[in-house]
Amino acid sequence: MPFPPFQMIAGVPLTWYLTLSVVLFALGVAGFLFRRNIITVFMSIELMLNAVNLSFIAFSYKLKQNDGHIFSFFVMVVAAAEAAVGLAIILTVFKNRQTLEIDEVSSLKD
Amino acid sequence: MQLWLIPLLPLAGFALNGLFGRRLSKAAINAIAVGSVLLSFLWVLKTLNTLGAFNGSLTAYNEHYYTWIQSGALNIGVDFAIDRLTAVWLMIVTGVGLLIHIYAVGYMAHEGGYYRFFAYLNLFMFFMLVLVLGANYLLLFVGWEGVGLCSYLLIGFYFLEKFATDAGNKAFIVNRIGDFGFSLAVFLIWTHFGSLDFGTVFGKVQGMPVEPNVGWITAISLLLLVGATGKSAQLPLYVWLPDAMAGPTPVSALIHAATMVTAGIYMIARSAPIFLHSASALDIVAIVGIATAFFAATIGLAQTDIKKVFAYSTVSQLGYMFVGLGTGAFSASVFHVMTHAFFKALLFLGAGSVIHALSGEQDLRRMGGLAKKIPITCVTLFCAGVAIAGVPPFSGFFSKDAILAAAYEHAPWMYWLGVFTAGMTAFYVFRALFLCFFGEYRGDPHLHPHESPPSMWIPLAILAALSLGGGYINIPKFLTPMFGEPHEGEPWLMYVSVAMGLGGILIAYLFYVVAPAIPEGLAKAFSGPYRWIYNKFYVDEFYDATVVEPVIDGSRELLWRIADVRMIDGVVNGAGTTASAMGNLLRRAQSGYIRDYAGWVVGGAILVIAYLGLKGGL
Amino acid sequence: MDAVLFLIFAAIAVVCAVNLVVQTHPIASALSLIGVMGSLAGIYLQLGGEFIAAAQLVVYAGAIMVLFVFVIMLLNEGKERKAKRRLWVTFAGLPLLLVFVALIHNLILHVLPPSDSVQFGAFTGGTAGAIGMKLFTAYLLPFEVTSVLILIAIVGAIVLARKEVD
Amino acid sequence: MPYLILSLIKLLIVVLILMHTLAYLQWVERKVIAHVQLRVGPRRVGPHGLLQPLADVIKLVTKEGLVPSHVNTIFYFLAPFVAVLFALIPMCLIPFGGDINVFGIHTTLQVTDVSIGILLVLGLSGMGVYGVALAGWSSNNKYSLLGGLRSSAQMISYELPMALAIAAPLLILNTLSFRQIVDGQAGFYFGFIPKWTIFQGPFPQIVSFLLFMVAGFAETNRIPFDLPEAENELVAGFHTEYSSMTFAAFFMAEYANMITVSCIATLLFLGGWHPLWPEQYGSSLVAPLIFGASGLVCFSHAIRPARPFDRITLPVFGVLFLGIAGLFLIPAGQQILMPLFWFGAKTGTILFVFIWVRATLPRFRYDQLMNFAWTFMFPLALVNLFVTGLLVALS
Repeated sequence: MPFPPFQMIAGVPLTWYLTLSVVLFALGVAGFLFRRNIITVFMSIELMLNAVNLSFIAFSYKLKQNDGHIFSFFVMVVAAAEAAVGLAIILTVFKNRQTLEIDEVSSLKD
Repeated sequence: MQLWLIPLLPLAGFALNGLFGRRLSKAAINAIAVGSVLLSFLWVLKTLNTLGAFNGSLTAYNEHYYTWIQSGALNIGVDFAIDRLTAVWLMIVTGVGLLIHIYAVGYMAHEGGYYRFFAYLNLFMFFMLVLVLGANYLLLFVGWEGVGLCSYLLIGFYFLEKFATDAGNKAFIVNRIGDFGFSLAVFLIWTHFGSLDFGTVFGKVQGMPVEPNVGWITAISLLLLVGATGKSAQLPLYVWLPDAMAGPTPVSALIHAATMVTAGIYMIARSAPIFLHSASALDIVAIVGIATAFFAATIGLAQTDIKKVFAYSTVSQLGYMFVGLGTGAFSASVFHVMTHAFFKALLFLGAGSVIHALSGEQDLRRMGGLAKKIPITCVTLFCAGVAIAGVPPFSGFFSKDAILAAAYEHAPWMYWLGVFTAGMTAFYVFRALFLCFFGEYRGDPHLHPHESPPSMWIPLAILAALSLGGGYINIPKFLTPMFGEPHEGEPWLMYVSVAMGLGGILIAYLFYVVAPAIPEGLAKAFSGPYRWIYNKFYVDEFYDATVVEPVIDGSRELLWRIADVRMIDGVVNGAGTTASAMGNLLRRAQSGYIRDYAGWVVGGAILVIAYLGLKGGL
Repeated sequence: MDAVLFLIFAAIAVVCAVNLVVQTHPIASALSLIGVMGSLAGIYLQLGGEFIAAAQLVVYAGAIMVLFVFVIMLLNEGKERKAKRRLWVTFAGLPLLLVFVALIHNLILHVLPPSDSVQFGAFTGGTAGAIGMKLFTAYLLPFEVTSVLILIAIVGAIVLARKEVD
Repeated sequence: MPYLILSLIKLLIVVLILMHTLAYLQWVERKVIAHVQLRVGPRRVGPHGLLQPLADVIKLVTKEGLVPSHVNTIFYFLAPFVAVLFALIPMCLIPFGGDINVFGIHTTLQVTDVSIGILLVLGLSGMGVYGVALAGWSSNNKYSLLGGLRSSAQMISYELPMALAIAAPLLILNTLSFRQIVDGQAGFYFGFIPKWTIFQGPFPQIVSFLLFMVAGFAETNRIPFDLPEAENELVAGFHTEYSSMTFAAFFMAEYANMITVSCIATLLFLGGWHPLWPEQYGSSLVAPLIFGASGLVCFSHAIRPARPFDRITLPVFGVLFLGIAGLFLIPAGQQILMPLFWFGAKTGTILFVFIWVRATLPRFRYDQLMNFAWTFMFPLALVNLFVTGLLVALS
């Protein structure tokens, strides 16, 4: 997309925000795929959630309705709950296996 | 008017006794059980009084509580209605029910599962009242099934004896056949009248012409009749009733003599407008009735178990009522329902009192000479006897006479058969009474019969009074607004039937008091027919051979061995094996590394987005 | 001005996110994630979501990430070792992700007209008052349900993390 | 853009004042504790040790900052920065007074007024924990690590009661902006009881004020909640490995947090810059009286000085005080200074309470600390919030 010079546009094109959210989301996915530390993987999930939140906010700006804000608020709440449980799980996993290597924890296979 | 109180009170009694009865004292249980029924009886009196039933100015009254089912055109409300028919039944059910509850307090005093018994009894009252009060066929059906359930529970009350549980099952299963017919009838009514409310349905029927030959209305009527034969123990479904005597005697009196078995009569009388629109159906009702009456009476001749005798007499009396219905004399048969409720309840309660006195002995051949030992029971039982024998001016005379008159108008042969049956009735009832009270005692010498406690003989006395004087409660006149004027028969009919009744009594006296040798001689002389009659014409065996065995074998061989094992299990196991086989193939893809799965997910997401994008014309 | 602010925040966010992915030490990743969140809060403010921005700071950066950092310190499990296997994920994944970004970016450009743009203060629906009003009228049930969810999460976390008493 | 320049000027002023307050707060603390413990405290550097802070600063700056070899360098240096950063930022959001007109410029005594100020302050102060936690973790030392863990756990735990305690008065005042919060507490009941939230109907917020104060002590790692730096258990907790400026940074952060908490308490519960009693009872005369009196005290001391150079210094201070008193008397000065005076007075009182408590109370045990937060304060705060909400809804 050609960047129009600032004086030409009033404000920032909405598409930039969405693109930013896409990039962040992709980076989150990348973290999920490439990192092997459970905690890092977990944090990449949080990153994805944040990216989605951003797109929520951006769209609710476009639609001039604050429902998007409320959705992202709920996302935060769920993320909090998820963090609590997830970290507890990670603690137990570490307690039982003395490792955070996600590839060591492959008992899904069998 | 709070009609709902009438059934709800016994239900409350059931709830209390059923839930906490185990912990309550007998006095408390009695108070709850009898009290609830008493209250609902009083409430019935108050309601009927305010509705003006007692000065004859009762008009139909309806209460709507809430809409139970509302789907599309189907709209079924919980409505209770009172009209003259209902009024009669309410009086019978609550009144006789109350007496029998009081009686049961004495009778069951020494039984186990005391609270269970009374809880069931109250539950029965609830369902019976719902049945009677319900203002549409579905509520009627609810009550119908409910009383069936209670009858099952109470027949199998002594569930430790196998015969009791068997009898319960038999009653339940046989009734299923009738209920099947009934439910079909309800469906048909819905499909053809678009409603189940009595008012609407009958309103629509009025507009229709009387069906000359078989049509929808006839079909509906006949299906209703099937239901009625099931509940009211008519041919060919009467077989459960005699066995139902396995239950405690108050149960036999309340459920299997006075109230529940008359539900069929109620249902047909309630559906009178429908039946009146199908001549053939009415004929069939009448024929079923008369056949049952005669058939059961013949069986009754040779029974030796006192309760069995009365059971068959019940069947045969119900047959009379059907004759009344079939010949269009609805009011007469309702009248007979009432009188029958009085004297048959009295017979059973009296028999119960006798059995109580002999501590469990039911065989007539081991009784005798009890008149001195238990005078009150004896007297009351004879009151019932004369009532059922149709001796004027006692209650049975009026109602039976009305029915027979209607039968004569309809078809003379029915009249003659009915009269003959009346004679037989008189004969076997008095046979039982003479065997029981006259002659000398043939039972176990060690046991000393004793008179029952007042809680038992007071209800007996009341019922005796009712069965003597009940004929003067002019039910037909009361029901005139619903079923039209009761038609008077010629006097000679009356004389004939009375003569037959008295004749039956005389023969019984001759056979079993004067010359006890004669019946044995007869039994020997006609040993073949006697054995037939004694074994109830082998009907049960016949049903076993034709229906029960095939069903059992069929379900074992076909349904179990083939259908269930081969097909269903085959399908299920097949599904399982196929699934595991597929899984074995697919597990290659399951590396167990979360990140692989994530990769798959991402790939899929990308594909979806690409597809959507291209579709969106990207 | 808006554009400059946005670019600053976006730059911080992207750099931090990249850092999150490339850093081998979880605590570095955690801090960079906090950076992302902070800058996102700024961007929310720009988009008129002042309440969400505050919530982002309080809930995400202030609470959730503290929890993360706390756990990381608790386990104190050093750097990640070099990958032994499963390299194909990396090789297949990167191009896939690029495709992904390109696709969605095109989709966005395709759907949204480049004309509509964001001015600070053009949308005032994001005040605490407005959000609260909607949250407790239209979204009351979801709100209550989330509270139940949190309760369940708390219980679950306690059950999972408690010491086995035996 | 005048707005930008104006904000910059304000920022500069705030920073200057804040820095000096930090420095002298520490002097005050030492003095107060000394007097509580029947000592005299610092008095070598300058009269009554008034120049002590300066000396300390010089000492800290000139000291050699040594970095242990085993630390994780980046985070080791990042930590104090983060701590100071998130301790100072909230200051930009805190108003010190109402609107003023100086040289024809109409402005507010606040760097910037945000409509969600209180929330932002809460969030930013919540970020402060990272400094401590990072410091503890990065200095690769079990005591520090324990300190860091403790402080992060403690801060998370005490943020909940704090937030709840803050929420209650907000329910009454029905706003999130500091300015409106303070405006909501203007006026008096029956003409003399100030409408501060701790007195204001429908439900005086005394409980939540106390809760807030206790939580504030915990948030700032002050005694009796200074577990993260419990000398006798953890050497010095998270800043064991820090020295010279980095150490000073943590020190500053802690004091800045104290000031922030006191300011918020003042704004939220004590009616900000609104006077203690109404004007017509001469509330505006308090400041000049105090300053004048202290000026006179200086002069009286100057008559019989303890040390030779006091003959010069004390009169100087006397003149200074009298001058300030005079400033308070001219209307223009009064209009600017009165709010500042009241605000400062209230904040100062709370700060004094901080120090007083430190001089008085012993330290909690860690489990007691946690239990106190979760089993006492949290439920109490919930109940308080509930009651407040109920009463607000009813009235």
